[in-house]
Amino acid sequence: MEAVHKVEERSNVKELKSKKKKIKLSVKNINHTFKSQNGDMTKALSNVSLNIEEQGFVALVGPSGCGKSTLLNIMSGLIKPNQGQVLLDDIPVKGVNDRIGYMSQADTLLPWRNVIDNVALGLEIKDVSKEERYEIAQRLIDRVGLSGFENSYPFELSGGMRKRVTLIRTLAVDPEILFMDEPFGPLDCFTKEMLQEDILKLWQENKKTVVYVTHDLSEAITLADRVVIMTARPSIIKSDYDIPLTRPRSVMDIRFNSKFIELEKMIWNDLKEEVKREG
Amino acid sequence: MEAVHKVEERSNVKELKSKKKKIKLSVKNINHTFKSQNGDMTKALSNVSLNIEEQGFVALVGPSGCGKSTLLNIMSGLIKPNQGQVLLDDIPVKGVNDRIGYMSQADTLLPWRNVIDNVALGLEIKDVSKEERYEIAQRLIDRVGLSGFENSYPFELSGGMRKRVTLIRTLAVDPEILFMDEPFGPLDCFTKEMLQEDILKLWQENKKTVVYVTHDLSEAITLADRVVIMTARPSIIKSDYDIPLTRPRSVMDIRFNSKFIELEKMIWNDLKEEVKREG
Amino acid sequence: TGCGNSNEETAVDGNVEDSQTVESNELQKVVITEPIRSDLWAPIYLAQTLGFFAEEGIEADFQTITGGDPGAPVLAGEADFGLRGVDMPMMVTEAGQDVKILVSTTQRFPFTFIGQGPEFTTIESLKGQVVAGSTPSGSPTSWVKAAVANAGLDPEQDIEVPMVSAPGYVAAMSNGDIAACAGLTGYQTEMLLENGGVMLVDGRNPKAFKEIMGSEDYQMYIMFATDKYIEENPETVQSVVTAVAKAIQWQNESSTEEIVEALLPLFQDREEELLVSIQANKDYDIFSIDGKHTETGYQAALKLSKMAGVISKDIPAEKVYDESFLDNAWAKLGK
Amino acid sequence: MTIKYFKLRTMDFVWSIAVVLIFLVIWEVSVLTGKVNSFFFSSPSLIFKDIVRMQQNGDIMRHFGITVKQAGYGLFFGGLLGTIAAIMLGMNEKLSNILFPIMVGLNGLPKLALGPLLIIWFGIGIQSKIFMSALMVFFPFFFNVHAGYHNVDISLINTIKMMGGNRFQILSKVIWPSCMPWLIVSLRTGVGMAIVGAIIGEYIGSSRGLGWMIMDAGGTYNTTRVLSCIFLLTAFMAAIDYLIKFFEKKTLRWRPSIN
Amino acid sequence: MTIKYFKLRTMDFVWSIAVVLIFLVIWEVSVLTGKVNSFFFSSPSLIFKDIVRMQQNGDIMRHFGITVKQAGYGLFFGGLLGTIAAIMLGMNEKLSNILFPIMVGLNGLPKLALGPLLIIWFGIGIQSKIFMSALMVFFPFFFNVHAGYHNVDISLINTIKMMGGNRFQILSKVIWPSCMPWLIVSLRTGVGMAIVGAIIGEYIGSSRGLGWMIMDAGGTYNTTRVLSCIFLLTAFMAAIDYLIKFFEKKTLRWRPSIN
Ligand SMILES: Nc1ncnc2c1ncn2[C@@H]1O[C@H](COP(=O)(O)OP(=O)(O)OP(=O)(O)O)[C@@H](O)[C@H]1O
Ligand SMILES: Nc1ncnc2c1ncn2[C@@H]1O[C@H](COP(=O)(O)OP(=O)(O)OP(=O)(O)O)[C@@H](O)[C@H]1O
Ligand SMILES: [Mg+2]
Ligand SMILES: [Mg+2]
Repeated sequence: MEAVHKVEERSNVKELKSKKKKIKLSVKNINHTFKSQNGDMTKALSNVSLNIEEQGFVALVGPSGCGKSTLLNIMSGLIKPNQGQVLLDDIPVKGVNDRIGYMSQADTLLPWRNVIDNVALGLEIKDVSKEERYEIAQRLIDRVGLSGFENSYPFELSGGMRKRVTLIRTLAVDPEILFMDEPFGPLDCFTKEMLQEDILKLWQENKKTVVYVTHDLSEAITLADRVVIMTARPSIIKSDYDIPLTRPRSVMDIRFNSKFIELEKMIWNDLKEEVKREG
Repeated sequence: MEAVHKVEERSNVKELKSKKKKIKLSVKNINHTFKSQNGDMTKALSNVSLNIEEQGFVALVGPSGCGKSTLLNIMSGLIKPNQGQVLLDDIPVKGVNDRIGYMSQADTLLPWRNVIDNVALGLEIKDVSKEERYEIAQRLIDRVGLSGFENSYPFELSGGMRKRVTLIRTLAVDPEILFMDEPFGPLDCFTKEMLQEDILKLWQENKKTVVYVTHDLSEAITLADRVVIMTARPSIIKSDYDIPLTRPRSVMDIRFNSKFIELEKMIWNDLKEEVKREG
Repeated sequence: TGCGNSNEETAVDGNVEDSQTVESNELQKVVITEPIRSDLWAPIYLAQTLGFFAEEGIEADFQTITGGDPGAPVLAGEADFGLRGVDMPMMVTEAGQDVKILVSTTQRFPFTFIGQGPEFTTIESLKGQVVAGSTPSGSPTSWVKAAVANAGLDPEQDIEVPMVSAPGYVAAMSNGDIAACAGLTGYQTEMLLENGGVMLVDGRNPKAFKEIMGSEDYQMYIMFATDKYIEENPETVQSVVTAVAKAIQWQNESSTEEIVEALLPLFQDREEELLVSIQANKDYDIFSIDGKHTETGYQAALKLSKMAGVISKDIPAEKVYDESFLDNAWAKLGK
Repeated sequence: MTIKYFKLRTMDFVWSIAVVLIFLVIWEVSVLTGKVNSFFFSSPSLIFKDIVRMQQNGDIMRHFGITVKQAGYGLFFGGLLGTIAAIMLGMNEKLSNILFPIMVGLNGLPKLALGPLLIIWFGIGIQSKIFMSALMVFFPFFFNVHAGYHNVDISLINTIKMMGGNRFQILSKVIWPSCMPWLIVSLRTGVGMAIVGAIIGEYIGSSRGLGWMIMDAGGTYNTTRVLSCIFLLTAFMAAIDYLIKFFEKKTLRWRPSIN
Repeated sequence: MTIKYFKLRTMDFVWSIAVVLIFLVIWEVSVLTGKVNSFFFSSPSLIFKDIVRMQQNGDIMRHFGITVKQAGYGLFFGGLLGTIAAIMLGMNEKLSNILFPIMVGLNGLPKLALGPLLIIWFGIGIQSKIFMSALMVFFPFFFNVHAGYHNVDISLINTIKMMGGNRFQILSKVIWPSCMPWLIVSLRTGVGMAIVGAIIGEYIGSSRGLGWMIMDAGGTYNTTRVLSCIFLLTAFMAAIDYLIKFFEKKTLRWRPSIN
């Protein structure tokens, strides 16, 4: 909590903060420790609190293994934290919730379904008619350049293709809240930028709430309203930056924007400190 | 073949080329088409030829699904190409070869082995004594910040941690030739840069031959001697850039080097063209 | 419904070559269980194949119950009549079930005792050897023990009697696992002899049998029903017994070949074996000529059963036999 | 692909037949040269003649048909109940811990000893054979599907949960397809068990069927007939396996195959 | 962890016992009120008394011991051979396509019908029972491990290959651990099959053992004794399953568990 305050003072531009938005998702004093098969304890999250505003776009950045995925799992209700609470629209979250579309880090395509049936999965669960769900799925498949692979099974796809299928499977159901855990990790810069543009457009048009885990600082700055930095295990939230770049942003061009470069340098230095402290 | 020539003329700095090196690995006119379960044909590689010099560091860059992993699979002997030949030290490759250490894109940790036993796997296969292989494994585990997780099973690790284990498992056996397929995809920038430094040091000290697939252009330029650009499916080699930056390079600082920026811009424009042609 | 269904199944096969099938829808179906299809119950099968059952308005459905317990369905009311050895009704009577033997189809002891030739040609030579019995308390086992005891050996000490399934006798004898075993049918005896066996005691010979069991007669193969069934279906029982009596009469007058011929519909592909077995039955007078038991035969049966340990005390014959239906049948048939 | 698949299968089939033929020739020769006693081992030519005779007099259809029918029902009910039981116990861990050891215990019962009870419960009609067959089939299905259930990738279940899938959807969209390899092996073992069960059921009480015939022939030293029945059974089930293999190939084509 | 594990197991065990007890009470009451005929169904109290008597006169050890011993050998040999056969056929696809249908055919043979042949080959000593037991155990192991083999993640095999692993190393480091879930389910089914096999072997020829006892008791309408044997068997195998579960838990702890 202190971290957040500290950062808000530091935060360069305050104008965006003024349009006070409703808190959509609120994480309160989460502690979580894993007990592994060999009896070791791994404290993943230590007293983490975070408020995510309605229609906010929050990027989570932090060292590998710090607990980002764990935090998303807790927020989505997949894991019950040892301690603490998650509120969605001020109501405590118990178990999973289909208002959240969660694209997890792991490969979770159903191996026995071909691409189009994988993409249509969520719609199928929501009992959308076969015709409609195939239409939606086909449109998304075309959008991410997978036309022609509708009938391929996951094992016949390349790593990046699988990732794209996972992404559009999450988008297909058009969830109110989107959690994405490194959605573009193994994608080439071309595809990545195209998809980033798509996500931005989607978010701007439909005003979703997005929580986004990434390792790529410039990606985080390019996309998000807010970049939250987590420390190494046991993770606390170290800092919380507002990104006051104007919208709409062009993913291709923003990197040459001077504000962007300035922000990146600043956050970078902050992170470097963290790395040094760790090392 | 033309592409390569074309590029060599274009290539800015020629001085490195003068120290003519022996060809370690040579790919000759490879064609490969996958036949999928539903009967569709996917032509992945079209007449691909490539020479990799001894102690060279080659980065492969190309759009997702273009056939980079397929090319590595073919070079390593895992897949027999429909047509064409791979020569290792001028001897045709038949089947797999343990002179190549291949870190594939997929998660191939043995789920029933804990971290240290996974890292020691290659050494175990080479009949290295238990004591020695644990010592080597432990050193590598400490190096990549996984101390304390020696006894954890893969399912208890985060995505980035698994990737690091896969990386050091490949390094542990100290192979003559290293293939790495997106080794640092899901890693945070701190860990990534540390590991990049490590890879560079390893390569410089032990003068290995490295083939490296990445989506990150600046990573490719930072690390490699040569950046090979592949086109979308059916893949041909579009261009082949020499990277004449001096060694040793510092991963952290090189990005501010003007030559680096110049190179990145040039290759970037080349790629942009490719994207436009595709779209 | 279990019976209903199986009746349906056998309606087709029991009577394949029988002209009476036309009337089969008027016939009353009875279920008869058997542990194995043996010629020693020949009259019962003849009653079916020769149409005597049909004449009495009966159609029989034969259910072979090899594993498990062939008596159980009758006791449980799932079947109407059972074909068994005489020891079974005694056994269940002692256990408190009320059943009655209606007809006996054999009058002499049908078993033999055969040693592995050329080594074991006398019972004395079996000392310290392995001798096959069926189940530990089955009648073949007690027969073997009685024969051994009669020769002066102690059946509990001097020989070992493992359980061997009857089809395994020849195999076990020919590879030397057992030194001797009982021959349970004419055909089996023949097979054992053919494979080098030596006759130690021929139980079918009245003199030899009397020496061991004190009786020339022994009504081993019988048909029984429960008291409850007899009480509730006296007409059916009478019809069945009458038909069997007719078959006994027919059998008494017919040659081996005729009997085999008549049995074949229920003994498919067993002609060769039947010829041997039935000829032996004829030669040794094994088939009963009137279906009734004798006092000495019953005493021998009690003795054998007590030896086997399946009963512990004498049971009066009236508790086990009800031959009134048979008497009525003979009266009707004018005998 | 299908045509090529069948061509490949045909070659394998020819080879299978060849292996069997070689075996038969060795057997026949051993009998002819007196190395093997035909009283115990019969001989291929005798068996062949016997099968021809059975075919001509309609015995094959009469006895084989009923046994296969009983086994078919047994396979269906046993498989269905075994699968359902496994999934129900899978979904309720507590229940599973309590009932599982009991199931393991019941699996090892000598089914033949249940004869009398079976007759009391089901009579001596076709039901008792179907029950016996189903009982034998139940266990391989139960144990295999149970193991399959515990082998399901949890992250896939979570995916469906996150999409708002209910229990039934989790079952049908993840657990079921992921248990397929386990179900197919159950099917494979189950076919054999079903036949064995039907035959044991016939031992317990019957008036026709293969079990009846085997017992009848066994009791009268008709080795040829016993082996004819066994031979017919083996051939029948091998044929069934081609169907299972085809089904397996279709169902599991999402799985990269080991070469 | 182990202590807690055993505590948990103990609770489950108590519950399992409770379920059995409830069943026994219902049974006893049904017999006492005459709803069920004790001639066919005996009663729990009779069975209990009978077991006590068998315990006192040493029958349990004499008969139970030999059957368990035979089953133990059968499980060992059948399991070993089944596993080896499955892996050998797994490594040679051609061979597999040829022999597999034959195996499927053999699986469905009525083992009891093999009686005389068994006696010819193995006599009536312990070997024939071990063989019968092994034969019954062979098939679940064979089919399951075979399926497990085909379910192995190929990329893991490739990993070992790339590291220069030979066939044996691929087998021991990838195929074997990855077949573990399949082996455990074979073990579970196999324990039952081993006992059943030993008992069938005893039916064919024996002078003691549980099969002998069941036959003896069945022949003399001693339902109580038959059920005593069945009860002892069930309890024994349920106990064995606790061992298997413990082994499973240890072996498969690398697998995230479904909750
Ligand atoms: N099931 C589990 N059992 C035990 N420990 C676990 C489990 N899942 C995660 N952990 C531990 O929790 C810590 C945080 O993991 P998490 O996956 O949240 O990291 P992350 O921030 O997402 O890392 P990455 O960027 O590498 O994906 C790690 O140390 C990991 O070892
Ligand atoms: N086993 C397979 N069966 C059928 N098609 C396949 C198979 N493996 C790969 N392909 C196809 O080959 C093409 C190239 O795949 P490959 O994995 O080499 O791509 P890549 O360049 O590595 O992509 P990425 O960057 O996304 O990993 C893809 O279109 C893919 O669908
Ligand atoms: Mg993560
Ligand atoms: Mg790839």
